[in-house]
Amino acid sequence: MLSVENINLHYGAAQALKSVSLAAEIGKVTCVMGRNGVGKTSTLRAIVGQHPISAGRIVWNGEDISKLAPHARARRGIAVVPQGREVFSLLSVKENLETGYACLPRKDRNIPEVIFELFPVLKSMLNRRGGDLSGGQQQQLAIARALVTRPKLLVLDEPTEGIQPSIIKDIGRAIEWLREQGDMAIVLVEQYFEFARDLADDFAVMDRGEVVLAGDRKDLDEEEVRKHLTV
Amino acid sequence: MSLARSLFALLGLVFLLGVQGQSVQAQENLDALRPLVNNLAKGKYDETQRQVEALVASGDPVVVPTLKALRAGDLYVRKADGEVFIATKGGKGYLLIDPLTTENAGEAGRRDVSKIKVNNRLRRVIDASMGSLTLMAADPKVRLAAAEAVFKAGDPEGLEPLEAALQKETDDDVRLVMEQARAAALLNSDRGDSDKLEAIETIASIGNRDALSLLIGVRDSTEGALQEAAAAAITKIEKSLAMWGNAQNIWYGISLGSVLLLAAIGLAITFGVMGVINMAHGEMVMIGAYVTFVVQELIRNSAPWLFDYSLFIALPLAFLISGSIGVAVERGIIRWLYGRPLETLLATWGLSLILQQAIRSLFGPTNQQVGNPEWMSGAFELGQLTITYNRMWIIVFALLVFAGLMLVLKKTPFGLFTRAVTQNRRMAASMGIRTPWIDALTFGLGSGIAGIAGVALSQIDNVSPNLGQGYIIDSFMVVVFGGVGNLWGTLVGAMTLGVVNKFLEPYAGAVLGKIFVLVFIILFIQKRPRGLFALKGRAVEA
Amino acid sequence: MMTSYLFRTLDAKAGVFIAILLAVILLVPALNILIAPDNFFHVPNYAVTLMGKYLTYALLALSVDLVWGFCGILSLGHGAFFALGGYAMGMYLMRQIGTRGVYGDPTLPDFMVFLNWQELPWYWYGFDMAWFAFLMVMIAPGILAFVFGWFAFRSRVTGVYLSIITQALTYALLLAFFRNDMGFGGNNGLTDFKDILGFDIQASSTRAGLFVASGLALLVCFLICRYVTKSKLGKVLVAVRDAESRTRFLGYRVEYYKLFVWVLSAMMAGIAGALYVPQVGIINPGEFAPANSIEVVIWVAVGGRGTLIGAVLGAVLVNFAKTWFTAALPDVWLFALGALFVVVTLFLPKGILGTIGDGWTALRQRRVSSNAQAGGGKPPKTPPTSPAAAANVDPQPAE
Amino acid sequence: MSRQNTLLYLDGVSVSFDGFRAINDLSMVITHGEMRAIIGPNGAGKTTMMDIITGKTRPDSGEVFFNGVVDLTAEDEASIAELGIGRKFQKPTVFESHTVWDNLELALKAPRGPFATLFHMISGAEKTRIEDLLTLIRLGDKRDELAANLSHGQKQWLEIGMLLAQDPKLLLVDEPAAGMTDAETMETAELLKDIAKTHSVVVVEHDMTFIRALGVKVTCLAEGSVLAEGSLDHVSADERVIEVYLGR
Amino acid sequence: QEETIKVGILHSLSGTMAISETTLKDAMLMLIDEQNKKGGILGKKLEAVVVDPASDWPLFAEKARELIEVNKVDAVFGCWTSVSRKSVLPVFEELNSLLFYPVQYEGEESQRNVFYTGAAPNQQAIPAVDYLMNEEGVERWVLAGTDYVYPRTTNKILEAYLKAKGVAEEDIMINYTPFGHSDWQTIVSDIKAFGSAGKKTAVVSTINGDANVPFYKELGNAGIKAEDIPVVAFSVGEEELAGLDTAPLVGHLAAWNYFQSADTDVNAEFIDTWQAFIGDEERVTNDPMEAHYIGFNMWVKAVEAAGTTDPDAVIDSIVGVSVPNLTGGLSSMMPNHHITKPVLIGEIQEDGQFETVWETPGLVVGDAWSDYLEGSKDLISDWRAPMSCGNFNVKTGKCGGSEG
Ligand SMILES: Nc1ncnc2c1ncn2[C@@H]1O[C@H](COP(=O)(O)OP(=O)(O)OP(=O)(O)O)[C@@H](O)[C@H]1O
Ligand SMILES: Nc1ncnc2c1ncn2[C@@H]1O[C@H](COP(=O)(O)OP(=O)(O)OP(=O)(O)O)[C@@H](O)[C@H]1O
Ligand SMILES: NC(N)=O
Ligand SMILES: [Mg+2]
Ligand SMILES: [Mg+2]
Repeated sequence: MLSVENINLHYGAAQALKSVSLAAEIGKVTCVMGRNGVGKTSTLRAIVGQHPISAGRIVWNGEDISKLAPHARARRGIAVVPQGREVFSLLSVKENLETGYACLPRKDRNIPEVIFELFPVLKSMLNRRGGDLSGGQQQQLAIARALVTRPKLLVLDEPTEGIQPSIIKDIGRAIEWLREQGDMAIVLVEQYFEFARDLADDFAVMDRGEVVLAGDRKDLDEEEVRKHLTV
Repeated sequence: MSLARSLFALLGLVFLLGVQGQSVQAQENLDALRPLVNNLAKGKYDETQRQVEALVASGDPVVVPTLKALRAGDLYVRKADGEVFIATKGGKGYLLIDPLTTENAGEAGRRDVSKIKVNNRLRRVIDASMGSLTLMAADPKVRLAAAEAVFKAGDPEGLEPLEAALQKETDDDVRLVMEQARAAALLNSDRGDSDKLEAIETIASIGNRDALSLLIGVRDSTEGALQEAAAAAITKIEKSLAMWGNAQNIWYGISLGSVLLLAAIGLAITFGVMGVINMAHGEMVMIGAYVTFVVQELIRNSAPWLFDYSLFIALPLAFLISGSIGVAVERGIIRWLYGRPLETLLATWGLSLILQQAIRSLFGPTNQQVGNPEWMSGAFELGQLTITYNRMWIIVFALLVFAGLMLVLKKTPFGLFTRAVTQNRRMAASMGIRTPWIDALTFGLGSGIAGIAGVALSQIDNVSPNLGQGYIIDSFMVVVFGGVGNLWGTLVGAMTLGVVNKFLEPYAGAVLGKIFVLVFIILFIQKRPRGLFALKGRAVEA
Repeated sequence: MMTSYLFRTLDAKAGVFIAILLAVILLVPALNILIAPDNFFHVPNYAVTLMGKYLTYALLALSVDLVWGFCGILSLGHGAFFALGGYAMGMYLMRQIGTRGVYGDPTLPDFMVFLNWQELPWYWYGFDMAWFAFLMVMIAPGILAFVFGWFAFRSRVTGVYLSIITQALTYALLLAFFRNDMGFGGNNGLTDFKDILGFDIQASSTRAGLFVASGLALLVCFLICRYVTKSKLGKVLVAVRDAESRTRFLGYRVEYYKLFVWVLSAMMAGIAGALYVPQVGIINPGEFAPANSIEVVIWVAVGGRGTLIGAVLGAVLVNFAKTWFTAALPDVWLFALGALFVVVTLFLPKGILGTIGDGWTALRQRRVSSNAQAGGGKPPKTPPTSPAAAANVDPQPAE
Repeated sequence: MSRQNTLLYLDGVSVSFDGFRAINDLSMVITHGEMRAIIGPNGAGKTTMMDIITGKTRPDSGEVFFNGVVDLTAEDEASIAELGIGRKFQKPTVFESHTVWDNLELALKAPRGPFATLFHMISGAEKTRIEDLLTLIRLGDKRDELAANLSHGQKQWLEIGMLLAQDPKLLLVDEPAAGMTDAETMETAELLKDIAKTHSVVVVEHDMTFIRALGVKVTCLAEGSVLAEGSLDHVSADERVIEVYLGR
Repeated sequence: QEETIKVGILHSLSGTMAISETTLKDAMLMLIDEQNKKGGILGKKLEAVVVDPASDWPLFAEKARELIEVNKVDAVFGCWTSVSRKSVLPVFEELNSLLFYPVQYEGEESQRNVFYTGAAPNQQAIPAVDYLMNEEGVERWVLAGTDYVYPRTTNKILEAYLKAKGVAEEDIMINYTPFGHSDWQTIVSDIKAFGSAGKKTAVVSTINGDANVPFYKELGNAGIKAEDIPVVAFSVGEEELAGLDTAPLVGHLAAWNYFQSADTDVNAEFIDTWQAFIGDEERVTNDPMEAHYIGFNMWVKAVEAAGTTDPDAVIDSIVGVSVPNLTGGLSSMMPNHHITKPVLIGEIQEDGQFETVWETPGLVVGDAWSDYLEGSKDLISDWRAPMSCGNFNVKTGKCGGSEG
């Protein structure tokens, strides 16, 4: 399991996270919520190693990974669907998916069929360049790409952004399915309250760089949360 | 090389002749020739030439070694008594050989003999006359050379020996050349018109510039049927030469293109794929050339028989050395600069100054000698095209390197990861790609390829600390013209620029030709602002 | 209004810079002319000319920084404008020689006489008149820049493609001016100048005058650049540098903006070239060499791209280093210069001035933030300028 | 409908990329003062349509007219913007090395020529306008922050602010609610409704609550052409729309 | 600290010209060293001041000024290529110092402060053409050069000269290439075509330094032998050949005033000293080195004669000074500041050396102003009083254009 313990994070001199703690367990979905600019993405960046933390530590399966390079974390089973998609725009859809091979042993280097079941549009566009896809298609590609690495910890930053309603439902079902497999921890950042509420086992609400509310599903007081989500 | 070989063959031949002809008659001949030989040392070139002609007029093959030695600059005169010898360095000064008997004639000190000077005109005279003397030699190669010499001379005097030789000739190739030589000599003789008409036909069938100039001579000095026949043949040859001229331009263009390709292809990786404005690219090429030099130097000093393989030894070494320098540079400098591509310009410029000066301090500022192995020297004729081996192998080599690189980048995970890293380093890392490793290897690969380009370029250009500077601008032009990040673009770009250049050069001259090519590039980029093989669509703008 | 605006845009740093520059402009000639040669404070002629040359280089660097630092146009061919300005000036100086050339021909320069030119080519007409020549110093590079820019910017040639065709431009001009048939003296270029505006070019007062002129030109151009970059137009330029197509969608005609600064910058480069030539005494096609243009870019990078003062500083510093190294370490100075460039890139990622500026802001910010949140979070472990952090947080890949 | 009285007029527009038809014989009309919501599956061609209107992409065939008379296919991006068509991009694109304030100042409606900007002096009215916008997009405390340092959602807001600052006749808004909380989404809807009183607006969104809140005519695109058009209830009842877009 | 006489060395140690000039810097250091071993001049030791003008022409001027003004040198030995010399000329004139220029050049210059110890065109080009015409029977000419002033002028002179000798227009082909030209395929094939018109053809090459290696490589590979189309070069010496496999080039020619192969005792000693100085048994010597050798010894002799290093005194005393050259004769400084030299034609040998195949019977006086150019045939130069003029027009009886 993942546990984020009292981390601080700075951009230059500006502090974006203040003593943030978070946990994510295998077989559960941890949902992080909060208004724009409160530090959700920053928290995820800290977990996957895209930005160094200035205090605290991050422990994954008993190992302190706070100092590890991003690729080393990926190789320990941490995959990310970043905000803004960040597909490799000049690589074809197929190649985008194949970048996930980097942390797989040679025998596992294939694209699981379930990915195309989830996002059929990708199958028909395997040879199109990632950057040419529509926004929603890119988002689907970004999720698929993360799944190729067979992660043990899946970190999703607003995965439903720009996606058509029917596929949002599919993604929801997919996340449920992944959870049910029971071998994966999922951290989900989501603004779309209903979507989050339906999926979350645990949740954390952030405000101004701090976690202001946390607990598991049954503790979730919708009013309280919504209060933090409005201005 | 081949000259020395034929000299040996001749000496052998003459030796055999000498054994057979151990007769009183022969001895008398020698006595008669001796003063002529000694006269070679008297007077200036004009005088020497007269003596050579006199020797040849004797018609006795026994003078062949003398003439060969004279031609090669091995004929010396003993100051004390004016006797002429073939001399080779040895002992305290020179070992002397009697030029007529080829027997040992003792030694002489360095200051006791002086060389009989030859110049190009004398060599030509010797070649021509030797031709008629060696037309009947046993070795077909010697006969072939002899026939060619007679052809060049076009001297009607050669007609009779030629016809005699033709009677006995068994080798078809030699025969053909003899026929042609006979035709050439015949045209200058006073034989009948019908013979000459036939000769014109023979000459016309050769179809090259030598034939053309012969025929022009005929056209300008005869009348009637002969003149018409010559004129007709001339038109035909000129037409075919014009066609060959175009073929030649294309060949030259491809050849220049492959040099550009070699120079640019490493840059297509470090700059095109990685986005590093690599001003030190030229120096990586230079290092490859110096590796070749060092390899050849070692071979020359300790294993000369390996010389023909020197390039094969140099290639992997150059790749490794330039490649490791590349890796070191990436780890030491470039890696701090990702995301600041323009600053790589500054750092690599500094680096290029350092590398240049390092080579200058190590090897000195002057050119180093890098030789062409046997298989890279000389040329062969393809129709009316002269194809030099070094150019041909360089084309082949450039294409091989290109294909290999294409394979690595398109068909291996390494290639995919490289492209992923350069497009979005942060995301690539999060996909588990070891970005530092990939960066170092990619830069190493680009540099290594620059290094092996250096091995090839050492075969046609100066090997000096300035080598790299000469290619850097052209390399950037090629990569950009072809479209940054597209290897096919680099290939087609290099070839296009090469061919355009070579078609312009004959009309505009080398300087204007180059200017036009640059203007062409500028205009072309207006039409296609992202190069020849521009990537299109959203993906690019994103 | 404009002037008041101009002065409002001058912050402390610019003020210090202007003061120093003015002091140099006044002091150097004064110490050269008024102080006796054996006095410690005397500035020798040699130094005056040398510093004059640095000032023209600084102006050239300024012009490059204007297009590169603020509009993202990396010109690898600015040497072409510099050289054209230089040639315009050189042609004027050539015509001033008159009958004092070695062949005594009243109109034809020497190099034309001995290669049997019969008459002056048309493009040499008018260069005997100072006003015309001085106008051409700006107009010739300006026109070239306009034509080149008109096509390139309308065709939306950007990035390295633009850089490389600017390089092709200067390279083509290099080859063209090398040709003797062009009528500019071929490789030897134009030399052996006698006087300028009637003053003996070798007199130390003339040298001092040229020095002052270079200093003033730099000052005026600095103020112009300063005004341009601080104006709203300057903001549009930065926007273009960052996201060219986004700027278009806001309704700005990007090509006109680029053309404007490009031509302005070319003219400034031309002036720099014109002031350079009488001080070094020669203009030859070597000035068109692509390597020269690259070097200018490097001065700017060393000083700090996008900071006008940095460009000036970089030009002076690198050239001073070059002067010093070539005399002090003639055999190995390239090691020193090369290492300087590498070190600057690695340890001063924003150039000398950029780094100083950063330190300044960081210092101020730290003071502010430590006041604001006494006992708050720890400061970041890795300072933002350290290479490790730069490599880690780096937002965008190269292309 | 005759072209003359329309604000935006698309007729038979097609465009394809390497053989793939992204827009297929698309026809659509927006009248003066109208607000139109556009929905449709990912890859339906909504963004591409905006690309065509704003001059980023040239159609292979078809007519695109603004104000009934101006042929947009013959104009470039800058002149289309000057005509009064403003756009918010799907992926937020702001000037990263400018401050929030400068981003807005650059967007502010004013003469766009180089000499106009060279001698431009910011007026009090302009300052007030920027202040108002800052408050509206809630970035007042970030006014001196570089846009690069904004979070994803903050960039979205900034871009909306820039669009408003331009005060265009026609606003093309690509997924304004993406990355916003539900509350913010509703606010955005209110904001757009407000603007639509004086401007014409085309909004693309996938958020049905948002679309419902707008309460305007909806066009559903699919595979590059119009699949259904009408009120939201009408469109969302369409079997084909449910099939390809809404899901069951 | 003991007082010394300073000698400036102004040769590029980096950039494109370093390839040629570095050797000359070393040669000068050696000469100064040797002179110091002999006790220096006027009882003072010599001190070399080396700077690097980096193949950058304006930098030549700046460095010249630095040498004279800052380092206070008494004479400067340096430059290579006319443009570098033209660049420093005004400096030497203004600061009244001395420059010894050791490289062959196009002539058309005679300056009071400069001594031209390399060949003028009449000391190299014209004799070479004479040789080819008379001894090799050449009738058709390719004048190939790099596109700059030296080849342009030399070819202008040669063209006029050839035409005066009755060579027809169509028997002369002129071709120019850019600096550092490296792709010679087209030109070599053009030469081949031009040479196959039946008349004996030769190439007169004024191709500059670096471009020669690829040129000769292409020539060798294309199978153009010296017996077919000989090439006579004016810028290819032992240094350039050291970078080449000369086997295919045997018989091609060069015209100089010195070859390392010169069989004299002074030369043997010079070579030994040089190789010992540089620590390389293989290191070659060449013509510009000899020019510095001559120039330096002339300066030493003139300073000793004048008893001072004062430039005006040296300028007066140096005219008429004779010193041994390395080919066994005495070279003298003429009033036009050029020197007398023998002209040698050498053939390339397999070992990278030249063998002299012809030489002028006596020494040739360097001619500042060519007799074959319209503008300069009436000019003469004589820096002795009372004429003291570098460009005196014998027709008008006036001293050129200069007022001073
Ligand atoms: N690269 C950066 N440099 C400086 N500051 C940043 C940077 N990225 C984000 N910030 C600031 O850090 C704070 C937290 O940003 P973060 O991206 O984590 O927010 P978020 O919760 O993900 O918001 P959103 O919902 O808008 O995505 C914001 O105030 C933002 O302005
Ligand atoms: N340059 C291109 N090359 C190839 N295909 C392209 C290109 N541009 C767009 N497409 C394709 O055209 C289709 C329409 O894309 P568009 O971005 O307009 O969709 P959209 O309706 O905006 O979708 P979304 O809701 O996901 O943003 C997509 O399938 C996309 O993959
Ligand atoms: N003057 C010369 N040889 O360049
Ligand atoms: Mg976020
Ligand atoms: Mg879209």
